[in-house]
Amino acid sequence: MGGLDDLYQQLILDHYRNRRGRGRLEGASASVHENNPVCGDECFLDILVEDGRLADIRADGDGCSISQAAASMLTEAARGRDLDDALALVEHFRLVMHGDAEPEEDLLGDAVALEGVARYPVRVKCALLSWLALRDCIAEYRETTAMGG
Amino acid sequence: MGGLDDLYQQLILDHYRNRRGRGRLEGASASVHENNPVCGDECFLDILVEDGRLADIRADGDGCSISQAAASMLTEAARGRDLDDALALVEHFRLVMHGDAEPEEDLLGDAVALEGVARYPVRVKCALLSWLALRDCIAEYRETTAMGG
Amino acid sequence: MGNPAQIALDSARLRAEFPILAAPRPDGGALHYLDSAATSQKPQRVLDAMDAYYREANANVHRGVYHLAAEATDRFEAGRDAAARLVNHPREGTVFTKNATEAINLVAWAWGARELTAGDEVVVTMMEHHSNTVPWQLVAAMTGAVVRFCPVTPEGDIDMDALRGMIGPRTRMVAVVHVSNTLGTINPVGEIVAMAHAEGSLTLVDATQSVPHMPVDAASIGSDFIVFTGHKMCGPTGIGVLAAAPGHLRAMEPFLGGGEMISDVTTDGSTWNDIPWKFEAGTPPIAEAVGLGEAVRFLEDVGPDRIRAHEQEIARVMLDALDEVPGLTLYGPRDPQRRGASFSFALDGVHPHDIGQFLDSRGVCVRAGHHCTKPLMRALGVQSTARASAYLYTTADDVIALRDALVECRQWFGAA
Amino acid sequence: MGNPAQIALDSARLRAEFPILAAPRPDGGALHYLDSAATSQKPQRVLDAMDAYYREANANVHRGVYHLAAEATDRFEAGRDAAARLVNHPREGTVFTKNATEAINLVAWAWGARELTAGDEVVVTMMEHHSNTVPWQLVAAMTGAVVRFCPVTPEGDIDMDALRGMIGPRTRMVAVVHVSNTLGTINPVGEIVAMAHAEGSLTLVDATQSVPHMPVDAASIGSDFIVFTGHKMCGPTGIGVLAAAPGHLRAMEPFLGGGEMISDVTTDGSTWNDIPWKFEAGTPPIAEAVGLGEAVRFLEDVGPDRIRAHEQEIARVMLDALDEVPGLTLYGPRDPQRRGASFSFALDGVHPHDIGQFLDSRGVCVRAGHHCTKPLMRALGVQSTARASAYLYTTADDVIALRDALVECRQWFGAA
Ligand SMILES: Cc1ncc(COP(=O)(O)O)c(C=O)c1O
Ligand SMILES: Cc1ncc(COP(=O)(O)O)c(C=O)c1O
Repeated sequence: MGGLDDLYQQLILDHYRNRRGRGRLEGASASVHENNPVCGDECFLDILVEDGRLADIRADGDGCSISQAAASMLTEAARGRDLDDALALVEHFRLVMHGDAEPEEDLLGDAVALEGVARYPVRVKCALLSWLALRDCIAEYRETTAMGG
Repeated sequence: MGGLDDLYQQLILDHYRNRRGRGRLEGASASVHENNPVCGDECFLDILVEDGRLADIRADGDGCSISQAAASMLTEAARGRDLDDALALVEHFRLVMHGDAEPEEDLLGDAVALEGVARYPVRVKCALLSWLALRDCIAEYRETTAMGG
Repeated sequence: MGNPAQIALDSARLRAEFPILAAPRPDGGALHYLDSAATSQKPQRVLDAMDAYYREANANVHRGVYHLAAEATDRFEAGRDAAARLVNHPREGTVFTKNATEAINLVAWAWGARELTAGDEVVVTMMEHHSNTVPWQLVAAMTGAVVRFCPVTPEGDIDMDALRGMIGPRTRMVAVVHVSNTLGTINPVGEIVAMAHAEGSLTLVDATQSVPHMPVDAASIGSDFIVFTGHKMCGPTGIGVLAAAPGHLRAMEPFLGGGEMISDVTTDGSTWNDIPWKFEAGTPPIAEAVGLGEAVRFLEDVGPDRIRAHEQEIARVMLDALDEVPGLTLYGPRDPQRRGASFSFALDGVHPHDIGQFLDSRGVCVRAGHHCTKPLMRALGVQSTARASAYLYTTADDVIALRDALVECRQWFGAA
Repeated sequence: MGNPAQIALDSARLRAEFPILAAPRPDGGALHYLDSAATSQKPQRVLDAMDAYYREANANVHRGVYHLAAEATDRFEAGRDAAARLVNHPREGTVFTKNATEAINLVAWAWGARELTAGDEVVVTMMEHHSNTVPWQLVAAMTGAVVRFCPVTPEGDIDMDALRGMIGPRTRMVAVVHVSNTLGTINPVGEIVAMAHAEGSLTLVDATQSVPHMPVDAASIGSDFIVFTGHKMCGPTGIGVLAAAPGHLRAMEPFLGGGEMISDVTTDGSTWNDIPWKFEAGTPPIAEAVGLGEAVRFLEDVGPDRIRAHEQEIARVMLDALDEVPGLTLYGPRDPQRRGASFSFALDGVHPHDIGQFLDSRGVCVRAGHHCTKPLMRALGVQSTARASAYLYTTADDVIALRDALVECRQWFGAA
């Protein structure tokens, strides 16, 4: 079984079966919709920003176990962070997925279990879909507030 | 040396060095200008038709020994023939060049020496340039006279 | 499970000719390669033919007087003869491209971009591969033409009544896939071509998934354009074929410009070479044509009709096997007579990506995704499917391994 | 004749890596292959890399979750990394095409057909290969743009004063060859690019004959587009490269439409994949990219600067040798510093075709014809030339064999 257990750690299957932070957010500060051209998986990401922090974050859309678990873990890891912190978190996760950084459990929380995905290049896109959506969503938020201000 | 002697028979080199039927024809009944896209060689062919016969035929233009010798031999073999005869001659020569017929010396005259060219596909185009120009020239002649009549 | 002895081909013996299938896998098991709709494996003789070309006869074609160049040209053009012969098409109408996609783009750009005008219609179906959709959308955007999509029935067939209603005086092109790479449906292309011609429209048949798998007779289909691709028919990557009516090729302006395709070039303009070379600009895929020629000879030796019979038998085995997997939904026709070798399915509660990943751990290679048919995915109401696809080297063993792995997969992901 | 010992490479040893050069010819003699400007020979390691790909890792790329598909994708994309690295260009700006010709057509169609308007000017030179002339003529015919030809001096250089006078506010594109395949001239492309950019024009550099033979630094040339081709640089047929400024690729609409190059396809329209894949429609030349990658590693191991030094040495030997042939006229620069490895010439009283044929009987392969540069032929006042072209495996022996055969050839045809 080897590689398979390594990829699909129990924690991943658990987040897949019981997704946290799922759904859409009424009155979101910013939203994005992204998709993975390889498989067609979609991610809708909404954030609520209060006092420069992610007061709430929700991810919706269907996808494989890796993309769903990653989205679930993202909402847990990112909620409550200030925006720069959240971007640093995303960047750290991105580096881990590309094998360019060692995962820091303090930062990633359960998402540390996704470490094994780095060895499956095609699946890296699945894991990153929602995380990069957060990056884009924060950029979107900053652009619209900058224009508004 | 083998193949080379076979291709460049003495008769060919002789026609190459002393071209017969070279030049242009004042008051030609029809003319064509064709070229070989492979090497850029050109052939200007003029015919004078009298009483349904090739009263005169001239080929001009530069080219390799094979194309020049073939043009020279063509003018000798075709001059005096009636148009259908001339077309049959061209067709016979075409078949010989493609290895689809045995050369008939009665018909071809000196051009029988070109037989060896059939084994050099790239050179077949050189040998055929002026001969196919005659075919086109006769077609051209018939078209214009049909329209005139 | 069906009796392997009934199968028309000795696939187990044929597998020995494919080094990647004959070699033991790192984990000791066999490779159950069920992704031939994406690309086929290659028999050793095809690799040998290309190798021999490079080692014995490599030179640029068409222009050299030395013997090496003549030999290279002979082997290259023999590849064209073989491709033309396989589909019963004249060689001067047989153009080499880099893949089937380029062949369709050639028609879209060389014909469509110049001939289509605002309001003209190009009709495709909802089950087309993106390669037979996007080129038409691109030229439509440039010309003001409209691309219309014919719906697909719930059974996975082209809705022929709808199609009949769509093809009319404004239709300039009907572009349709012969065998669906996703559903496996075999479409009545002869009938569709006749329907289009009756309205004065041109036709293009995407035979990418039929030519490798069954006898295809271009003359009897009668389409203006037919395309297929080397790498799905035991040949190499880097080569595709456009089989076009020679008259169209003569009348059309060229697509790609450059070396080989010209008769004369001056600063004022250029004139074109004879067909098919008029549509082959630059150094062609020489070794690839040699490889494709050998692939055709291989297919001829095996026999396209026997390949078809074998795949119908595999289809029977496959349909039975998939029926035995709990929670599996098959898309596309259920009748082996009416389908090719691609089987798309969903497994309740398991995402196709996860199916693909799990099956890989059992030595079973299937594809997961939209199979370059996103409009079809939307019509089916799914984002992606898993797809198992067979070929002449597929055995009942492969199908059994697939079935067993699917059953196990559903358990592993603990589907409700 | 120059001293072979001074030559920077041990070409005799390198030849052993090329099976076609190492094998004895049917007549027992050596193969004096002097047609590398048409296509190069291939070292065994390039053939092995492609063979290994097909035997170990063949699958379609980018879309498969199974390990075979991941392995295929890795090897394919490693080919891109290698091609990008060789010319010092970012990988996302490195697009695979089927040959250099398609790469130029990609720019002509995707950019030119959409952006050029009546009266816009595309400037090329009189020494361009047809592949850098005809695509511009084709899009000019569609858009009303004008193609202008910069003259070449009697010495075989671009007339830089004339060029300066031609590039102006109407110029939208300056497309120029880096090293002439016919004359061997090395053109000052950096200077030309700067000149064009100063007038707001884009540039395309045809580096087909430079990349195989010398260090080429795309960053320092600074051209918007650079093209080269696999089969002339020890790689396979069926693959070429467009190295484009990533910003342009992002801004441009796609060329070929189909699988791989999309992000989403709906019946209303489509969106595009990231670069470089946005410009790679359909199954790419996978094995060919693997072969090209290995060819690049081979060239890196030999060293592009050492190849250049070797070819300068061969040029010295060649120029001396050709001087010894009575009645021979050389076209193009005489200074080895300013020329590449192609030598075009005429032999008084003997047609180039006859030269090529005669030389072949002596085991010497040269090209005879217009070398896809008909406008240049007209400018030189000839219909065709004979051309000998060298590469890293060319030895002084090859050059001596050429000289001797030329002398004999002239006698044989009894030139006056
Ligand atoms: C200068 C130059 N440009 C472009 C090309 C075209 O290359 P390809 O035939 O590989 O497209 C060639 C070679 O034929 C060439 O020598
Ligand atoms: C039905 C169909 N059409 C077209 C294509 C495109 O073929 P290629 O990728 O070789 O261009 C494919 C395969 O990907 C296909 O399955």
